[in-house]
Amino acid sequence: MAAIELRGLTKVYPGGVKALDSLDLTVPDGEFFALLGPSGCGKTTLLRTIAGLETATGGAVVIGGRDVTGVQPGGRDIAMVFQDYALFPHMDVSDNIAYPLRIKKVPKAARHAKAAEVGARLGLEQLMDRRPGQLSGGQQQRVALARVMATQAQAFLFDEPLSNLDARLRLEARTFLKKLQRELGVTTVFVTHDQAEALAMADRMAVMEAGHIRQIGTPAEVFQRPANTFVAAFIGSTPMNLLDAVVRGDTLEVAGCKLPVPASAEGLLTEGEKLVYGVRPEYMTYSAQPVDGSLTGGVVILENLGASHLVTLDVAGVLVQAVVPEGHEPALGEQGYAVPRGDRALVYRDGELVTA
Amino acid sequence: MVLRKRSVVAVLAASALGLAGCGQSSGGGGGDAIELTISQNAIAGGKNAAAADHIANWVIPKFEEAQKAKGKDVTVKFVPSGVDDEQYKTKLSLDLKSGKGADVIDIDGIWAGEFAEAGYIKPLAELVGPEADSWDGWQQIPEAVQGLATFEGKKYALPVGTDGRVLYFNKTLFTKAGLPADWQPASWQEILDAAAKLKSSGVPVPIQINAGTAMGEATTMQGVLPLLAGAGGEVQKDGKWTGASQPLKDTLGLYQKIYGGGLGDPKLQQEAKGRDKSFQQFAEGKIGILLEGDYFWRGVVNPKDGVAKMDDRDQVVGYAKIPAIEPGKGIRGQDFVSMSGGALRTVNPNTKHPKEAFELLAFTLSADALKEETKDGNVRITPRSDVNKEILAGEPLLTYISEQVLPLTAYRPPVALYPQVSVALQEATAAVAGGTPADQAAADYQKKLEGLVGGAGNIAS
Amino acid sequence: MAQVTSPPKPAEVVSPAPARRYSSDAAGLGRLRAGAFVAPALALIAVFLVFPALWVIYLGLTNYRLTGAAAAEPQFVGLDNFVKAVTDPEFWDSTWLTFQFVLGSAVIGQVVLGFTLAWMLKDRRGTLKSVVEGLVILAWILPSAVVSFLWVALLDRDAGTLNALLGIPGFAWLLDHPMLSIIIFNTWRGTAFSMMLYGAALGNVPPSHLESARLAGASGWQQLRDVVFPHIRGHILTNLLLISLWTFNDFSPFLLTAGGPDGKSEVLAVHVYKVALQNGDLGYGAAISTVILLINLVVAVFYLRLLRSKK
Amino acid sequence: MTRTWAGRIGFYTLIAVLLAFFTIPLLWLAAAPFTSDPTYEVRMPDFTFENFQTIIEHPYALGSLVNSLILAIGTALLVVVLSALAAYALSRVRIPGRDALLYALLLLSSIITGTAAMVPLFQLAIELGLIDSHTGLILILTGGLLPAAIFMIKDFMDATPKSYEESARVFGASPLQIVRHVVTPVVRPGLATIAVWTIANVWGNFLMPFLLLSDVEKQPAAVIMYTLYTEGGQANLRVLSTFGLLYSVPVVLMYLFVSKKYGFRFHGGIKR
Repeated sequence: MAAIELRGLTKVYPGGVKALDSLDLTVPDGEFFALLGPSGCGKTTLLRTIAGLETATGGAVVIGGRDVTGVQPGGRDIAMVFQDYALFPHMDVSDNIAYPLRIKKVPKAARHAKAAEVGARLGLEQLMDRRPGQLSGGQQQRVALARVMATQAQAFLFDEPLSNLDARLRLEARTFLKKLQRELGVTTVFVTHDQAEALAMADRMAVMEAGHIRQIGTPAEVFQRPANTFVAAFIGSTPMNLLDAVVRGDTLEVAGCKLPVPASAEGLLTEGEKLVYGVRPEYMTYSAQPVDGSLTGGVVILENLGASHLVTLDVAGVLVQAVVPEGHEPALGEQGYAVPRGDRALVYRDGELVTA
Repeated sequence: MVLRKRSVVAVLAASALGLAGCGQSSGGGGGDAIELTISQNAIAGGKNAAAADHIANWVIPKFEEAQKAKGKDVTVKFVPSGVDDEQYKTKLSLDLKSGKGADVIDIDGIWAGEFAEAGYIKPLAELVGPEADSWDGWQQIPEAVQGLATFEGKKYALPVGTDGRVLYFNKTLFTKAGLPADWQPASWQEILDAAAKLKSSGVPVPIQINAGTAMGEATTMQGVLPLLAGAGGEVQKDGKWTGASQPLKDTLGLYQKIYGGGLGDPKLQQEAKGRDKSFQQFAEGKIGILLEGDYFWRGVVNPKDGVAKMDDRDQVVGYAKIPAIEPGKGIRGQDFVSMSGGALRTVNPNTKHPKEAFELLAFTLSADALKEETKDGNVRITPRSDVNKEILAGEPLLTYISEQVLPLTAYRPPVALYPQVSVALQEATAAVAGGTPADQAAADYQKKLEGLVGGAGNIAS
Repeated sequence: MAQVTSPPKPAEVVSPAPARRYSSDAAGLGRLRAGAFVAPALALIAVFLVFPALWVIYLGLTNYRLTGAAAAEPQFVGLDNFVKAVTDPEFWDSTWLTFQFVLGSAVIGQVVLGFTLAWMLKDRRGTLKSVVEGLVILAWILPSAVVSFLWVALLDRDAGTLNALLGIPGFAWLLDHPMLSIIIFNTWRGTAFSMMLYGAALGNVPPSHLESARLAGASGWQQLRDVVFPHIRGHILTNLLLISLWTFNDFSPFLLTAGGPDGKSEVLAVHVYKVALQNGDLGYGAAISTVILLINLVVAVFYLRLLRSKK
Repeated sequence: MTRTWAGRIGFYTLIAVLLAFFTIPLLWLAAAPFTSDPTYEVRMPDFTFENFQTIIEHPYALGSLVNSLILAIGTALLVVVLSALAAYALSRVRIPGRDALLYALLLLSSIITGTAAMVPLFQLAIELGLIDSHTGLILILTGGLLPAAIFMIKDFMDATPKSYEESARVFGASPLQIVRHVVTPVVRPGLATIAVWTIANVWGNFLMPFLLLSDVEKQPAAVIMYTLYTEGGQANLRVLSTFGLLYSVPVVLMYLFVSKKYGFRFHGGIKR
């Protein structure tokens, strides 16, 4: 019973800056939920307001069915991992993990036993009497997680839990974190600015911009059907092609090419309307031979993505990108034909997805 | 005045809360038991240790005993101290101002004026009653010494002792330079001649007369004032201060001859610890002639416990009276001059038991107490002639001072302004030692003096 | 508005809790508790610092003396003491000497030497570090009454250690170069504080920042300027402020030169000592103390401008 | 290669010069007490212990060291605790005019350490009944030292990441618990610095103990040191050097204790 529910949550800083603008959000019990957005979008403020480290200017925070808006952080039955982990530098790992229990007046022996147990679960047995300063970034992260686990709180809040790790470690930690959350089944909200991280780990996610939530959904939904051009541009390791389009009968004219109206927008467009046509490079079929309904242009850039290549075509002065599988990459300068997948192409009107 | 109001409150608070501490007598109420305190700038194991021991080990038990014999229960506590005179004076002033302080206190004779003006001390007759003036000891104290304790015609204290200044010289160096071992110059020129001979015989510092501000009052007492007296001048006479008069110019002129002519070491005069060094150098046979008080003999080159011991003091160190500039040209037409100071002991006006406190005070200056105090090598010149006669017998220098010098001596004016004038005099000597012409330095002094004493009207032309 | 593409489960029943306001500072202190934390210190400061300090300022407006008639009946004299001070060349000489003293021994001597030591010893451990630190701190914690003897012995004209080492017997450091002597003395005496403060402050500079600067090929000086300095700006400000203030009020040169020769090393603190304690002129001494306070105020504002403006 | 070599030579040369600078003045204190007839010259001592004998037999010398300890430790405790609490609150809670107030107090503290303040402090002590008591002196000394201490400690507090406290707070720690468990240990080097600074200040202070304590049995070593001069104000180097050494030892020991126990360095190492 530890769903997190936010109702009309508003945070205005003393200077008048509106960090959160009347947010509504519900994170069901046991969900791994990501708050994603560029820096300054209010995602960290939102997390800190849930934690109680910031007081809400308006609205309510409800955790596990209890309105905790006016409750001190310590009374909300939550636990938090900070971006810098906030491990106490003067305590060894064991004391750090046991600290929440010390506050709860758990006897020394009992809390150290608990610390040892949690530590062992996270592979920290050998490090229990080290100081945080003697640990690697990954080890520090695991200590911070162990400390949170030791609290047995109703909900966990992670603030950029992976940002202090180097790239290699980050991938490992991602998998580890997801597995751990699954096993513990504790409602967890985490903040990240890295869309790949959010997509990889979250059950559901909210994409934020300037104090507003721009889209809430599962990673698949957010990736496949970005609700607006902001989300469309923000999500995805290769940016979505967002191309100006004009409705011409039952086709769209994009960069001088004629493309069929995507399935999602059929019957919703008006003749001559100016729109934005969006399709992810991953959802393009590339061909070296002329194909109908393709975006056609010369290959100007080739980028190796490992198992695939990102091809950039110059289509009448507009750059269009497509992902080409291994073994099919074209040569620079040759003519290419990229066909958007009709069921994945999207149309945006005034920045918002055109959909039934 | 807020200031005054505060101090009144302070006094009230202190007495109301019974927090007068050890500084004030606190017994009295109801019973017969009386508690007295006596303080001096003396402390066992430190400054003036012998005096402190004397009070603690002799005066207190004997006095308590004597009181008991009279049927009075009196206990006395000694409050030691052992700091710079200036710091002692500061503390004492603050205590007295706040209605605190020991019942019997010691002050330097030169402070009498300013303390009296501030109301810190009171005429003894007023405070204690007629027995203060009828104290039998007065008959034994010479008029001049009594003057130390007198301010505006009233006796504020009992004198504790006095001293005198002479020229010390190193007989070994004198012999080497072909000078007599029983040297007694009759004029300043003879001093300069002797110094010149010492110089040519290779003495590093032929003569040292204190100058400059670093030495503080030592410059005035062991330098300017004896010379000024020798030139026929006094720093203050009949209420008027001496400005850039001829005697002052002559005095500064002598400094110029000594320090400008390479007869003295001007650097020694400027060093913060210069006086200590001059003592050490005299003891090491590097200084030919040194103008100092009897303390130099007793406390510095004393072979027993001096700070710059000279094992052969009695053989090597000679002494001579300070001559006037020329015979008969000194103050009062004297051939020889000196300066003296001395401490005073008095009853704290804040005391609850003025009569008993005076008894204690008088007891410390009884013949017996003084004889006891000056035993075992602690001889000094006491205020009492009867005692001096006895105790100085084996002390050639002190006898010499007591018999030959004290009749010639002069005292500083006991007025509040004196310490500041003294600093101005020190600055004048510093300027001369540093190369300023004597007349210029005298003119500068006059200017400064006008600022201090409130205009040229208070300066004798 | 947010577009919810995947509706969550319906909301649970919520028990309404009164929205109590609470503090949002890091530790959840709140003004009230913060006040309680500050109160004991402020109370002591109010009684034993502010009150007597204001009293001193008031004394500066009187002709109060330790002894004499003015001790019994002090008069309010308005700004007379201040007029006397600013028209007294001795006061200005003393002020000028104090500036030399503060600039030479505190701002240049202690700060530079203290920072250099902290920087040199930053990444070191072991005996060398303990020995150097220990000696520097020894100079700082020894009582000034003892230290003054050490320096008189060091700089003595005839038997001094320094002259013996340099082979220049008779060189009168304290007489011919009194300011230089007390500046070097005070540098020796006070460097430890700056060293410790900077040492602690440097420990606060994230090593990763330094490493990345080093990787970027920054020279030692560039590292200092671009990485270290921004991190310890606050400490530098505090350090400069405190040691300037302390040096302004430092009385220990008196123990070495007694302000001499001829007032050539009579810094303001010594001047006040002479005026207030030796001459007993407490009113005038208090007035000079007030002037020192004003000078310190100007210096503090200058430092604040210098170091805060770049934020 | 050559550059690092040059760097090393430069480093050790500089260290050697600095070591000499800080060591040479101390030689006198090491030699004079063991010399039977010390002067200002640093000489090979004849290793006499007579001077120590004199000091040990001195009626007030050893007692004064105990008094110094009481005053120094008492003041240091009070200054550290009060300044830490105040600095923490001031660092974490925005109070209007906070900085101006701190600067004003700091400036006023300079006036109070000057000679001119002796009369107000003396009369204040009398009025409050604090004369002739160690407690009173400790309170007065603390009042004078607090602003600078708050100032210094506040810097350390400001430099401490808030996430430590927030983290503890989310776990339910109360503000006092946060101060005790987290803040104090993290700024411990700063607190140690303040403690040593306070001790050194009190240890050397002459004027205030002298004025406020009349009873010689209560006076600290700084005052007793001044009594070891002669009637004419001459330094008795035999006892002065020896007492100076004994007078220095406790403060050095206190420094070593504090630095060993609490360290002057941050634990460091957390990459931020």
